[in-house]
Amino acid sequence: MAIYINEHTNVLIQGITGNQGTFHARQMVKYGTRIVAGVSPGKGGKDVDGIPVYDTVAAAAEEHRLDASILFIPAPFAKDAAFEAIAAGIKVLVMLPEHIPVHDAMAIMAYAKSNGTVVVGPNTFGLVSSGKCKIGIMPNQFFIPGDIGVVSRSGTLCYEIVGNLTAAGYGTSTVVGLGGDRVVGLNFIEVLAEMEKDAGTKAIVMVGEIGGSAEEEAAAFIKGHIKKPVIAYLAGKSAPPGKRMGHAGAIIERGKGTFEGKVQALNAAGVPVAELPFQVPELVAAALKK
Amino acid sequence: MAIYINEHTNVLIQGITGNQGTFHARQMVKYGTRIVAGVSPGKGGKDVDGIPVYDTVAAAAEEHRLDASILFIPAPFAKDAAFEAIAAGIKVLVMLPEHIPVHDAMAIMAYAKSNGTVVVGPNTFGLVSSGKCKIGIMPNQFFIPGDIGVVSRSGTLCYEIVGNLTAAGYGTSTVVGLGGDRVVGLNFIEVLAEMEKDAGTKAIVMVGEIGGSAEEEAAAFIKGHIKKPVIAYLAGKSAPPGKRMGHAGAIIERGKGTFEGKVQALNAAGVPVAELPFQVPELVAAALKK
Amino acid sequence: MKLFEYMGKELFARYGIPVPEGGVAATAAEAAEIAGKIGSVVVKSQILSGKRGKAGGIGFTEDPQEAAELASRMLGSELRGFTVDKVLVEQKLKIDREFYLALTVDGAARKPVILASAFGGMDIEDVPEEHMVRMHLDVTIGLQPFVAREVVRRLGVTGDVARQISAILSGLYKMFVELDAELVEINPLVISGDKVIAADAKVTIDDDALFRHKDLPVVEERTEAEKKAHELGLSYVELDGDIAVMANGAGITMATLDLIQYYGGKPANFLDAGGGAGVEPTAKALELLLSKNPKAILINIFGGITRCDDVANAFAYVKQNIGIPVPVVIRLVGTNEDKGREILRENGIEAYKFMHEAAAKAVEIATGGRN
Amino acid sequence: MKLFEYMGKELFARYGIPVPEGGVAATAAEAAEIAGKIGSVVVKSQILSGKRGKAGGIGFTEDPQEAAELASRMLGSELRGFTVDKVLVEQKLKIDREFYLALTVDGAARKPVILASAFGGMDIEDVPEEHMVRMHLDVTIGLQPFVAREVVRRLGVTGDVARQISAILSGLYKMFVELDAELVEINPLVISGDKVIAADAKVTIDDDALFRHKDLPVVEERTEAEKKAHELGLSYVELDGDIAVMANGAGITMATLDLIQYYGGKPANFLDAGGGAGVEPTAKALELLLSKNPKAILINIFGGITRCDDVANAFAYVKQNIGIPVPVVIRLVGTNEDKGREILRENGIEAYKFMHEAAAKAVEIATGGRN
Repeated sequence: MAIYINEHTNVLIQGITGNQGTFHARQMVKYGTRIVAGVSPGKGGKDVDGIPVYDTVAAAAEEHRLDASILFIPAPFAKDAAFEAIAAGIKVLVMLPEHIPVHDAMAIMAYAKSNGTVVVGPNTFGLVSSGKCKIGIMPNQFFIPGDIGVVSRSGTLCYEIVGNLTAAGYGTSTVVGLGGDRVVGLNFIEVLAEMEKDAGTKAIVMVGEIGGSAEEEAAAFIKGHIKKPVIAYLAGKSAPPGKRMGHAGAIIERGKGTFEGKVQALNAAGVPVAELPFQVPELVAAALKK
Repeated sequence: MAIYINEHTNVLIQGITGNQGTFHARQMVKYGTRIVAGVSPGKGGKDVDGIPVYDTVAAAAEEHRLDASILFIPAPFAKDAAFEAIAAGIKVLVMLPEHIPVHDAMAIMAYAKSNGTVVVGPNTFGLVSSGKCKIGIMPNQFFIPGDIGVVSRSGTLCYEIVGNLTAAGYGTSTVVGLGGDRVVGLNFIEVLAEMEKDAGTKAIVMVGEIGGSAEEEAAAFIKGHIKKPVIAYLAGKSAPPGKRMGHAGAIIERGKGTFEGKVQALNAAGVPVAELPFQVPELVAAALKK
Repeated sequence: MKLFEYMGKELFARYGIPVPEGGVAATAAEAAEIAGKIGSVVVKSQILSGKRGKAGGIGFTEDPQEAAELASRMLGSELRGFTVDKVLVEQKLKIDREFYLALTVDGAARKPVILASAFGGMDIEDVPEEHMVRMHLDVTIGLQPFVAREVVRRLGVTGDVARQISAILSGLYKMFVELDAELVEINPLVISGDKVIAADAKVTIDDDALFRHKDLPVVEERTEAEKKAHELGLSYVELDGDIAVMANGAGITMATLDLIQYYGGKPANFLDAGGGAGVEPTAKALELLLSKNPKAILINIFGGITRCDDVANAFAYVKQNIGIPVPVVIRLVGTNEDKGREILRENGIEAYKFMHEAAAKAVEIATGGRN
Repeated sequence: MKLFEYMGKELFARYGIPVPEGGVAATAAEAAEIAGKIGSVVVKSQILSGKRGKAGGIGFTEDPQEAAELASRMLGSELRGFTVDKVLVEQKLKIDREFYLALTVDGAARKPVILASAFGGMDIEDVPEEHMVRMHLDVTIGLQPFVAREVVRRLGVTGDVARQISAILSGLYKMFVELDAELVEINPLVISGDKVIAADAKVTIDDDALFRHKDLPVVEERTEAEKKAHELGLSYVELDGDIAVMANGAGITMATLDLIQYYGGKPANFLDAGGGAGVEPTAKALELLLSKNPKAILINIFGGITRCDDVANAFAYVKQNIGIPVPVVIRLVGTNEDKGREILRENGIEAYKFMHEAAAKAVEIATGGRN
């Protein structure tokens, strides 16, 4: 079992002929992902290791069922590429690029919502249903099948946690990188709700960080809706207060966003928070024993 | 039984303090419609025959559950009012005004679709679930409860048909005026599908006219999806060819839109077409006997 | 509101869509002057209709004097039912290929639609579906670059021509939205050497949106009577029969004409008085009908937002103040019906209940019972 | 990118938002000249921070000479960590009421949000929730008139003031969208007699969108080292410790700092080398760390898009060509890990597998084993 993507998911790569696109196409194929087509304007008719390349997503969609797409597209052109994927009816869109203008991100999310598309990212490593389908840039070797769901705001830190889980013998069901930008497609709550329903997930690890109120909102949701054990790790305990967005930032956050506040909210929801990355597997083990 | 609206539907009137708004508020109340609130900017706090008036839809929504709204708003301001209703979560929006710019209508339909709002009109008399709820400007006395569903592109012609049905002893379940503009919210197919499911509807009368391809598309749909008897009346047999929208109009219609073509398509779908309005009840009687 | 070709091309230029060099002329002398500056030119009659070439409304020349003669022959002439007031004199293009490109409203889809074809030109309507590109647009995001990429891909063009067509499409969409157009059409869109140029322009602005485009030129297509009706807020079309018709609502008016024809009569007009017209506009509408000297007048009112007493009062007003010298048949039901019937009765008219009865009666009067 | 108040007000004026009469001055003489034209003025230090009044960065006068003195005192002075380069000299407003009005991005809602209050001014952050108007906007339709009507209703204003605030809101939204702003904030928005005027301006432009706003002024907030890091595509913040840190990814960098603190050390900086940096930028990043003379360097790489061999090669390059005079602790796992470890081994470094081990080692070195 898995959420969002699985062994039947047909994946498109937008920007497949670029360096990153080609490199990660190969990595994903190696992982077992069903990469069925690529798009690079002007390169239609070519192929990358046998993966056919099209000029437009619509052209690819004429030849293949496309369930998901991943973007290897420079930030200034990412909005157009995202719109193209959504307009073509793609239901899971993974947006790797960082530095996408926030107004573009808002426009993408609004359009995705209208069209029922799940957006992962931007500024994410992607997502992986371990052993079945990897759509992203994470190193293959750490994502081995198991029953721990992982959802993270940050990328490399998530590999770190998954690496610790793997080392302790815990495989993962689905691992989702929410993305590090202010406006991203999925939030903790939506992923937690899916993982709660997923028969392949026994426990959930949340990797959060300071700033914003996503962890506090997740805590409130866990209290009411999640019965599976949830373990958290939060980065940023030692960080100095970040730059503020005028009064408006303070008004929106209303005191949320600090490390202590997040730990408190999560603990109150019954979620233990690991202080060091390597403690995560221990807390998972303890929670699963209960 | 009824479709879209029923005796529990709470109705808002936007533009309630204008002449038309006030006149038809009274008519609707007289018919039995649950008019719970009105909106007229700058008139918040007043009332119309005891119906409380608010400055904005949001203000009305703070005090009342609002299921549907009807607009008595001049065409240049109708888009804003429609957006306001949709943004406030109203699920059935009846747009009476005619002469709404077609680009405004397209914008309204796109926004309504994203938000799951059903738009009736623009340029419609509204809709009525006979004996339960009337949201529109049709004369009360002709809409008596019964089991004939009526769906019409034109207004007064629909009263005419309903008047003929009434005179022949046939009451109506729900009567829907699709609206006379090029871009309207509901089409024949959507309403036919609802009426097919509605236990309160035994037969369906379609009132169409020349131009466009709505009747042809409806005919194709009826063939595959509608088991209840459908009777049609079409206006425009004697009309000279209308003004054309460049080559583009011809390319879009591809020969559809003529009286003869529509009759042929409907007949092929098993739908008898009345030549004169007063023949409709006879055809209904014949169909119900089968 | 349809715009003349030369107006459409002025707007094209404003939106960065390349058009041939040229100018509009109202006299032969002006035409010669423009032609003198350009050299090889085409002189095109400016009327609100296509197929001008076949009707002799388009001429080619390299000689300014001959351009003046062409203009002189066209100006003031009748062409496809229109009088030619102006000619467009512009550079004759070397035509390598003709494309078709248009944006219009697809009512069924409730969306704008791009129509394009690599087989543009006079016979575009006969181009088979597989050579026609159709792409609907989502107004919430507008025309994004990916749409243009898909259009040029389906047109089978690449490189610089693709780039130019994409840019033209982008300008065309901007114009379509900003000017509230119902149609912007380029046929043909000409590939001339390495340039892509709009050789014709059909632009129709949404009448209902003209209130926010006061800066646009006003083009009047209506006859005098239709114009008057429009000012009264009525939808009016002249026909060639003898039974004047007034009804309320486009559908019921059409159905009334159908009934007149069914009973063997001929309607003199289509007049939809719309919904909710008061006493004065209704009276004015009646006067309009009278001005065409019909043999009979048929008024068919099913009152919803229209109130029967208003219609009856309008009739009474016109009868008493202006006089109605032709027989009038009235069908009146709906809102305030009883009041309306009473007023008519006071004015010597018994209103019908059913429209087919009223139509049959009007035909009987107009044909002198011959039907 | 934060803009200075005077820049924000110039943009406000361009978008039709009323601002006080005035001008910006870089010298006392300029300040006197502007004050002379206006009369009663306020002189405001232009720094990228609020709370200038409490810090003495704002003064009032009716005398041009005194305005010059105020400006002279402010210019070049240090205020809340910034040097004052310019002062804004503008008309002193009669303040009847102070409102708050802002547009920003609500990440949780993924939408723009309007924040407004009838209780604007210095203590806006303490205004209770029930006096704060929050309205999210749907970018697919933008800011429609009904939104402005609802905002002024909730603010409790009517009539002409409501009309003016609606117009300001509309201009503010246009600016927010067209300039890719993350924040446009007016505090206070002043009711002065029958006029509504923006008495302050806080505008922040999205750094990631600056590529499409080449016409905007460039405001540099970064230190020299931060600027250099930015040019290398690195996210860098100076801190006051002695262990230089480089990691790849903001989250793991934060976690690395947390570990250093956990083991009793002090990080010298936050340096997120991002994903997928090649040999050269990584080498440059290392040079940057060296330039601050740390006691130890901790490199923590979990390779995804970043390749371990690239990092190792960068280390080797710097070591061989520039020299690394401080101890370096490296943790290296992920993509091309074996290659990377091999290269490091050739350069005399055994990379750690776990980040907490590496962090503990770095702290041990930096503190001389005192922890």
